Amino acid sequence: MTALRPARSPSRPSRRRAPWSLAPAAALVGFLGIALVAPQVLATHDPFALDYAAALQPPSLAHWFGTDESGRDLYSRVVFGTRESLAIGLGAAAVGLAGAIVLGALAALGPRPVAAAVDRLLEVLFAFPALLLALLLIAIAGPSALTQILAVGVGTAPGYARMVRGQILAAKNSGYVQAAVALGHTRWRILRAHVLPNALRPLVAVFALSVGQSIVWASSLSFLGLGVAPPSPEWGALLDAGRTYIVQAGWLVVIPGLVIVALALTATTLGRHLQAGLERGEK
Amino acid sequence: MRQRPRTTLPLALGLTSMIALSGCAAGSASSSSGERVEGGTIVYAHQQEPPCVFGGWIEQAYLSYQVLDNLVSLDEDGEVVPWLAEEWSASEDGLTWTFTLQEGVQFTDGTPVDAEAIAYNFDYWVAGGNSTAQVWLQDYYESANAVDERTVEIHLKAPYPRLADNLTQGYFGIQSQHALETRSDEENCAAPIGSGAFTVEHWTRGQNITLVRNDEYTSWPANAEHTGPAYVERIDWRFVPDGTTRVAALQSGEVDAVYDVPAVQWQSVEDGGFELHRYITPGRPQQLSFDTKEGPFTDQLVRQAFAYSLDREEIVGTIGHGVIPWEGNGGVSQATPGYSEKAAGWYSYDPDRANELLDEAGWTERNSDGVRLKDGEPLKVVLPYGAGSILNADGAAILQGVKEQASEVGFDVELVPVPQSELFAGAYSTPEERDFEVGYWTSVTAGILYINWRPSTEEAPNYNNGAFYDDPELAAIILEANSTADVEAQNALYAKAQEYIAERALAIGLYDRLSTLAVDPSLRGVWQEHAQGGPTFYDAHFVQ
Amino acid sequence: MTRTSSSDAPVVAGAPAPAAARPSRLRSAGRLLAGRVVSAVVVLWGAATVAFFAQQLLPGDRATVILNIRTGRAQRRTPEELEPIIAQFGLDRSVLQQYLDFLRGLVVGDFGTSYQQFRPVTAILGEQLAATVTLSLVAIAISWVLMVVWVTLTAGRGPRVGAVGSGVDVVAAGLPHYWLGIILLLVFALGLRWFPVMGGTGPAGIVLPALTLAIPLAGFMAQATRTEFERALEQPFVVSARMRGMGDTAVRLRHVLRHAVLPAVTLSGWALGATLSGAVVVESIFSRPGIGSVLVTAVNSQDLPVVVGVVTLVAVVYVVANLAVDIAYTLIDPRVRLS
Amino acid sequence: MTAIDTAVRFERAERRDVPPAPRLRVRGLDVGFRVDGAVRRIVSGVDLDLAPGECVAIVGESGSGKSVTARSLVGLTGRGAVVEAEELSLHGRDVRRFRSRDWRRVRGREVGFVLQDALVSLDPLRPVGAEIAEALRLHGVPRGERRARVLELLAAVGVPLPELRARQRPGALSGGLRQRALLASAIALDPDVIIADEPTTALDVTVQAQVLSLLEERKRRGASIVLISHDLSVVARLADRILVMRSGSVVEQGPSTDVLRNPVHDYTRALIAAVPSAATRGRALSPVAPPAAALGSSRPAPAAADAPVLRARGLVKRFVRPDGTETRAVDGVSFDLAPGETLGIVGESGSGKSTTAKLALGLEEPDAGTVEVLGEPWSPLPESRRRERRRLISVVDQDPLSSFDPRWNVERILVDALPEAERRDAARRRARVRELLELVGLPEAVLARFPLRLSGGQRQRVAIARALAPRPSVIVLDEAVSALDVTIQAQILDLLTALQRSSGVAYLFISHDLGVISHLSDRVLVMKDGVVVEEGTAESVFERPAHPYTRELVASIPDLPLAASAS
Repeated sequence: MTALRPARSPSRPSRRRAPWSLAPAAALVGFLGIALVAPQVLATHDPFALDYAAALQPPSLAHWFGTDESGRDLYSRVVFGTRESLAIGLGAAAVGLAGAIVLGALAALGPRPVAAAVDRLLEVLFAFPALLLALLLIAIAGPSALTQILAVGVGTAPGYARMVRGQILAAKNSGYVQAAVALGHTRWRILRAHVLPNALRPLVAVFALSVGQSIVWASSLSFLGLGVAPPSPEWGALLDAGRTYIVQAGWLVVIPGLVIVALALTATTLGRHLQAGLERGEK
Repeated sequence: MRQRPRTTLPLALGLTSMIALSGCAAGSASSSSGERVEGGTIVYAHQQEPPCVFGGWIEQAYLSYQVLDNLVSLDEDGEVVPWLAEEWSASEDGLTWTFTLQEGVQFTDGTPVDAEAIAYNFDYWVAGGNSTAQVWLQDYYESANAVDERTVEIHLKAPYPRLADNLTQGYFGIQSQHALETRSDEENCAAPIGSGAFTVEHWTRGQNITLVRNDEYTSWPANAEHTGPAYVERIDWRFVPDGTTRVAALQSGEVDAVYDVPAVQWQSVEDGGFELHRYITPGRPQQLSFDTKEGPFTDQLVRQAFAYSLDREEIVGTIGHGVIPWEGNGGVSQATPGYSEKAAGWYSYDPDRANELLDEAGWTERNSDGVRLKDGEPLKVVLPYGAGSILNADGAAILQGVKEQASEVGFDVELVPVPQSELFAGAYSTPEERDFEVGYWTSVTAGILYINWRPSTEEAPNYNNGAFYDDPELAAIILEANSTADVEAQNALYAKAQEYIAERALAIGLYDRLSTLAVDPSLRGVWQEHAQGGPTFYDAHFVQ
Repeated sequence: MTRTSSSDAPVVAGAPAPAAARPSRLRSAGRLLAGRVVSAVVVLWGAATVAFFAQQLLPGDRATVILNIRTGRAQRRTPEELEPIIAQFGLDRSVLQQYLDFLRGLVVGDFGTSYQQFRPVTAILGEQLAATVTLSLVAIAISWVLMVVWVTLTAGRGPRVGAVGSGVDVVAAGLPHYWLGIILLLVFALGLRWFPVMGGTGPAGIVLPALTLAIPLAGFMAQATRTEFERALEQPFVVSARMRGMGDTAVRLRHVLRHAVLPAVTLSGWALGATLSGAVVVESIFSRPGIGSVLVTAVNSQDLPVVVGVVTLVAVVYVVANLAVDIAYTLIDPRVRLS
Repeated sequence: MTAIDTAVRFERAERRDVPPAPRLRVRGLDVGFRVDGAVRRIVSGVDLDLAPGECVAIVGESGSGKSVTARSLVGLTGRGAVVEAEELSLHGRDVRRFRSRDWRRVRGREVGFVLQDALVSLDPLRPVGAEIAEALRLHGVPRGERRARVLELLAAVGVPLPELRARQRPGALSGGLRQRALLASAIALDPDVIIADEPTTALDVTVQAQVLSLLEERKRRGASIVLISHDLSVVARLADRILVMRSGSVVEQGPSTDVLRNPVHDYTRALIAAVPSAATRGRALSPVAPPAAALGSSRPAPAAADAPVLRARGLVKRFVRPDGTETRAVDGVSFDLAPGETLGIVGESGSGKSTTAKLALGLEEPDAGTVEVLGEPWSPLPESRRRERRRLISVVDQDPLSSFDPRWNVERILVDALPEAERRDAARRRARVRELLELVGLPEAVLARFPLRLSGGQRQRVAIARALAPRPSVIVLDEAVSALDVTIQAQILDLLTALQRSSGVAYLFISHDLGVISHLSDRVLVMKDGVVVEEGTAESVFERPAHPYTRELVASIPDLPLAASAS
């Protein structure tokens, strides 16, 4: 639910955060990278192969993350699930930010009536719980990875839109824009050269943040059974499936959950360091 | 400062094991002297909350069964025994049924349970008052009329010898005519007025319904264990969707009985010393009907190949942890009178046979993913299922097994979990949209076959015919069976119908739908009624 | 490097003598209030409208859906079957007509009748609202306590503590509700048996659900608060307070905290609305009644009047919450009263 | 730096009895900060004695370590600080052994501390009364007496209507009242040592004067004062002795008269020479000569007959306060700016001078009145028609950093300012950019750098270079040197003078600093509350001020002993 950020620009990380916090993140990113392009390299088993003899085995050397009710190797499923989970996360973040930029820009730069209208629209969307938007969308389009992307994207857009709006306005009223006006540059040129770049640049970091959040969101939809179709090993779906066995086979819930959290954290950490980097000026 | 271990994973796993332990610990239930305690409140955790107490869902049948009485009841041997009706008979031609009612029974609103009321209820059901009762009756029911205070006549269009058996289902609970006529839909929905052992006290939506004892109860079924009002004062009928939570609540003593124990927890609950009830619902099992109108399954060979490609026994055995029985018969479940072993055993796991059949059917090539091709077309079949509504988690897991095994011989099965909303919106209801229909339908007799296989016609479309198999020959067999008075002969005919279905692989069974109960040892006398397996609390009582 | 104040905008210069300012203050307060009301109405209308038309996009024939919901069986229907339903819900009216009637209903607070329960939507919501709002408020309260304590303890205490502090913030903020909820259930209800497994509405039952909502929220607010907190700690007024002989803790509590919580206040307003999204999940995990479960059921069974009802209700909550926030804000930071 | 008690460590501490005389006695004070492992030395070997009733001033530019020194005296050096001293004693007590509890008892009661700009030095969320009462509460003044004491104190520091003011928040008070309130909170318990860190910076001259006299009064009453400032002229009035600090160590110290009249150390000389004033007109303030390129071939000062490059007539600009009331920020301002001339606009905060600048630049539209540039209409005029003529008039404002796009390096910033033609042609572009750098005396190396990585002086030079880029006839400088250290300010002022001589550009120079104005301007406008109260040549305005307000202003200019200027 932490998908929506308030209208203020993302919080400044204390520049003192030691770089070691990046190490695990980087490691995980590397791992995910491989899982993304060549899951078979990392996987130890066929993620779909049934092995009823080996059902519900706890983590062991043979099955690092244990096995599920049909004896499928959870570790391999997690690895293969990376692609879909990340795809959804990235997709949703992209959709969300794209929408946010359009709305935010309109609200900040559009002609007065348009801006006012968009402002109101944002208010309205903001009053809409994101999950509700998602539920409606899924009810309309039926559950699927694509709907999930759209749902999460649409759900998170308003929050970011407000942020973008704030950023643009800040840039618009900045000293350097005034200086550019004083230099006699045209409105369009100032927009292109100063306002948009400066307003949108922080979004690089925000994007990273929002990927993490989007994955959490998407997985909660899967968890409500509104996600991708089985036997896809998308992480949220894994979690949902494992729920039945939580008492006998807790790892089916705990591990995918940890993976999701770990990913979300990685994204956040990276995002914040990106932010810090940007704020530290050009380097 | 010293480093502390930071790993969370072992911890988490440790927890689960710990829980398993504590689960057992709590299980070691109080050793009771067996002394009966008067009164008390039974806290019962059920799975799904219905929109109304009375209606066509099985949840509603279970619920209304506590509040409404039927004309007749079914005992453990499948015999129809008196309830509101003392005795009944069918005319020679089987077109007229006469029910004689008990003396002086009253609805809880004080109005008498008389022939008028009964007749009114029949009309009410057929008019849509209960969608399930409606489909059972509509094609046979002519009219009902009160002969006198205590005698009601039901007139049929065609003979239906097993009418009484059907009337034992919760869908046929008798309500007060006065209440139905004078009260609002809302009131009748939330608190129907019957003559049952309990009445609805309050419904906290999303949480529970409290039922309170009907102290003037006089109309207990003949197969009840005691007479007079119920022992317990109240039933707190909770709605707890998550199976794990239900069981945990039982183990921690928060509830006295729970419905639908997840198969995987069956053992630990049993070890916990809880009393387990397992009822295989008769009627249609959880089965796969093939789309015989469109797509690859129009070809019988392909249908048979699919059947041969599955080791259903293994899948169900593993996922069902030996609790859920596997079912080969696509027509009716093993608990149903007239069940055909032959039909059930028709297809055993035989991949080679499956491959031969597919080759024979012309699906000779295979693509890179091992999916069979016929003139370039891949052998792709769509299997939509009502996730969380028609199939529970176990069912979904079983379907994944089906997908995987079928893929061995070259089927590409696309599983589509369909949310209730879409189902209600009529998604995947046409031959073009799907290649399978999954689902069950509880019923006391094999008469369910008629509902599922009656041919669709212009004037009378049958949307319950999931295979879109409009075959007069099959219909003829079933119709004959329906109207055959002699049970032996009738069962033989029903069996013939099942084998007809099996031979042509119109539908294949997966597993039998269960109705399971787990009851705390301190609560005795809970039994599952024999028509649908719902919990019955009339005889229930606490013991010291 | 020092910076002169002489380039300040003239607006802030000078002290408005309150006597002179009062009438204008009233006037502007009036303007403010009017504006609030207008925007509130717009938000409500907008939310309800969005919901209404979103439904028009839902697949399937409305009448069929209603009938299927009521019979609990998903199948196609014959015109004869549908005819009464269409009549009952006036589904033969034009969309515009339906929309207008819908608006008319809204004005008089009538959201229509639930397809499923035959009851007025207002009754259904009224019944469930309390549970959810209590949950949300308790959750927000808890998250405030957690957040304030944690930040006050860890903010501005040097790199190491800071790293740990903000690290925890990030982790907490990143925890998905459904997972956290299950883990809490697993540990404290199933495992340690400290809390009932079935939440129910009792005080004991609310702890775990509230925590599930509170912990991520606390982490989220802590991130914002920590930044402000550390910023405030650097402010000269902190030094001058210390120079007066004030202890570190005292400064943190009496001066810094007040500045630091401002963003968190804004967040909580938003959170009250947002916790409902969380409630959907939490209520399903802890089998609690509430708007969340009503919503899911309604969406799942396309019980449209209920869906719209929930949406509008949430919008109301949102509006009210934000009003409350504005008030709280001006209480904490009187400077913003007029802006 | 965060206000955390410093862990006081001693290495070279040796037992030795201290004569009780001075209230504050410092020997060999070294302060360093731990920066990942290593300790970076900020202050080294500072000695200081503070006798009763004495005022010791520590003067230095930013980064000289004067504030750190001051804070070390009350144990608030900051996180990660390492303070070492042979001796550090307050009222004869060795404070090096102080625990934070001991410090708390001392602060406020024995030592009062005044910081700059009370807007941020008093908690903006709390009434000033509460802030003052807090000091009392902390040192055990019973609740009942506090209120009365607070009002007394406010009255004592000359705050009118104390009852009302006590209830207001810093934001609602004028700069002067604020600073007084801050002072009141510092002297609430009548400490006999007052440490004032830049107490008058960012204040208007008149307010500055008031604050200084308040301190003077405390001193008369026997308080000892440590006065920290970057501004010699401020110190001159109050200090008995002066320590001049540079990059962490004391370069010169002695009785103020000696230090000011015959400074020994070059740096001290530079500091003194750098202070602009009427007396320094036409003289280089900085020993560092402006770049040769800037000097160019000195042109004859243009005859006043020339048509004005910039003409304003009856400018009016209204603002609506958030509470709906309307104020006239600029009310009927008119002026002419001749080619090659410098017109100074002086006034205090809120006098409307910055708004006047914006109107002149056409960045704000006047509600009434007109602006002409080179005799042609300029404002009001649609921006589209103004655009192509904007190259005629450019701007340098106070905070160059915010006026640079942070994503752009110096080269891009300058190129962006070039006229279309020059921008297009690569060769000319390169030539012109190099030329500009030379004009403002910057090495080519800076081209690749980003504003954030430049020093304050360099930034201001870049800003000037950008202003020069389109070869304007007028440059509007709005507080262009106010944020700079004195020596840097001196260099920039010299540069401006040189550039004007060589290029004949006219300056509209806006500042609150009368010293700067009187140093640079040919003619001066004095503004108050949006109105021009006095106008005339620098000489006439500063030597024979007519308007009472001007007189007040001139009177409150803190002046150095004239002897200093005769070198």
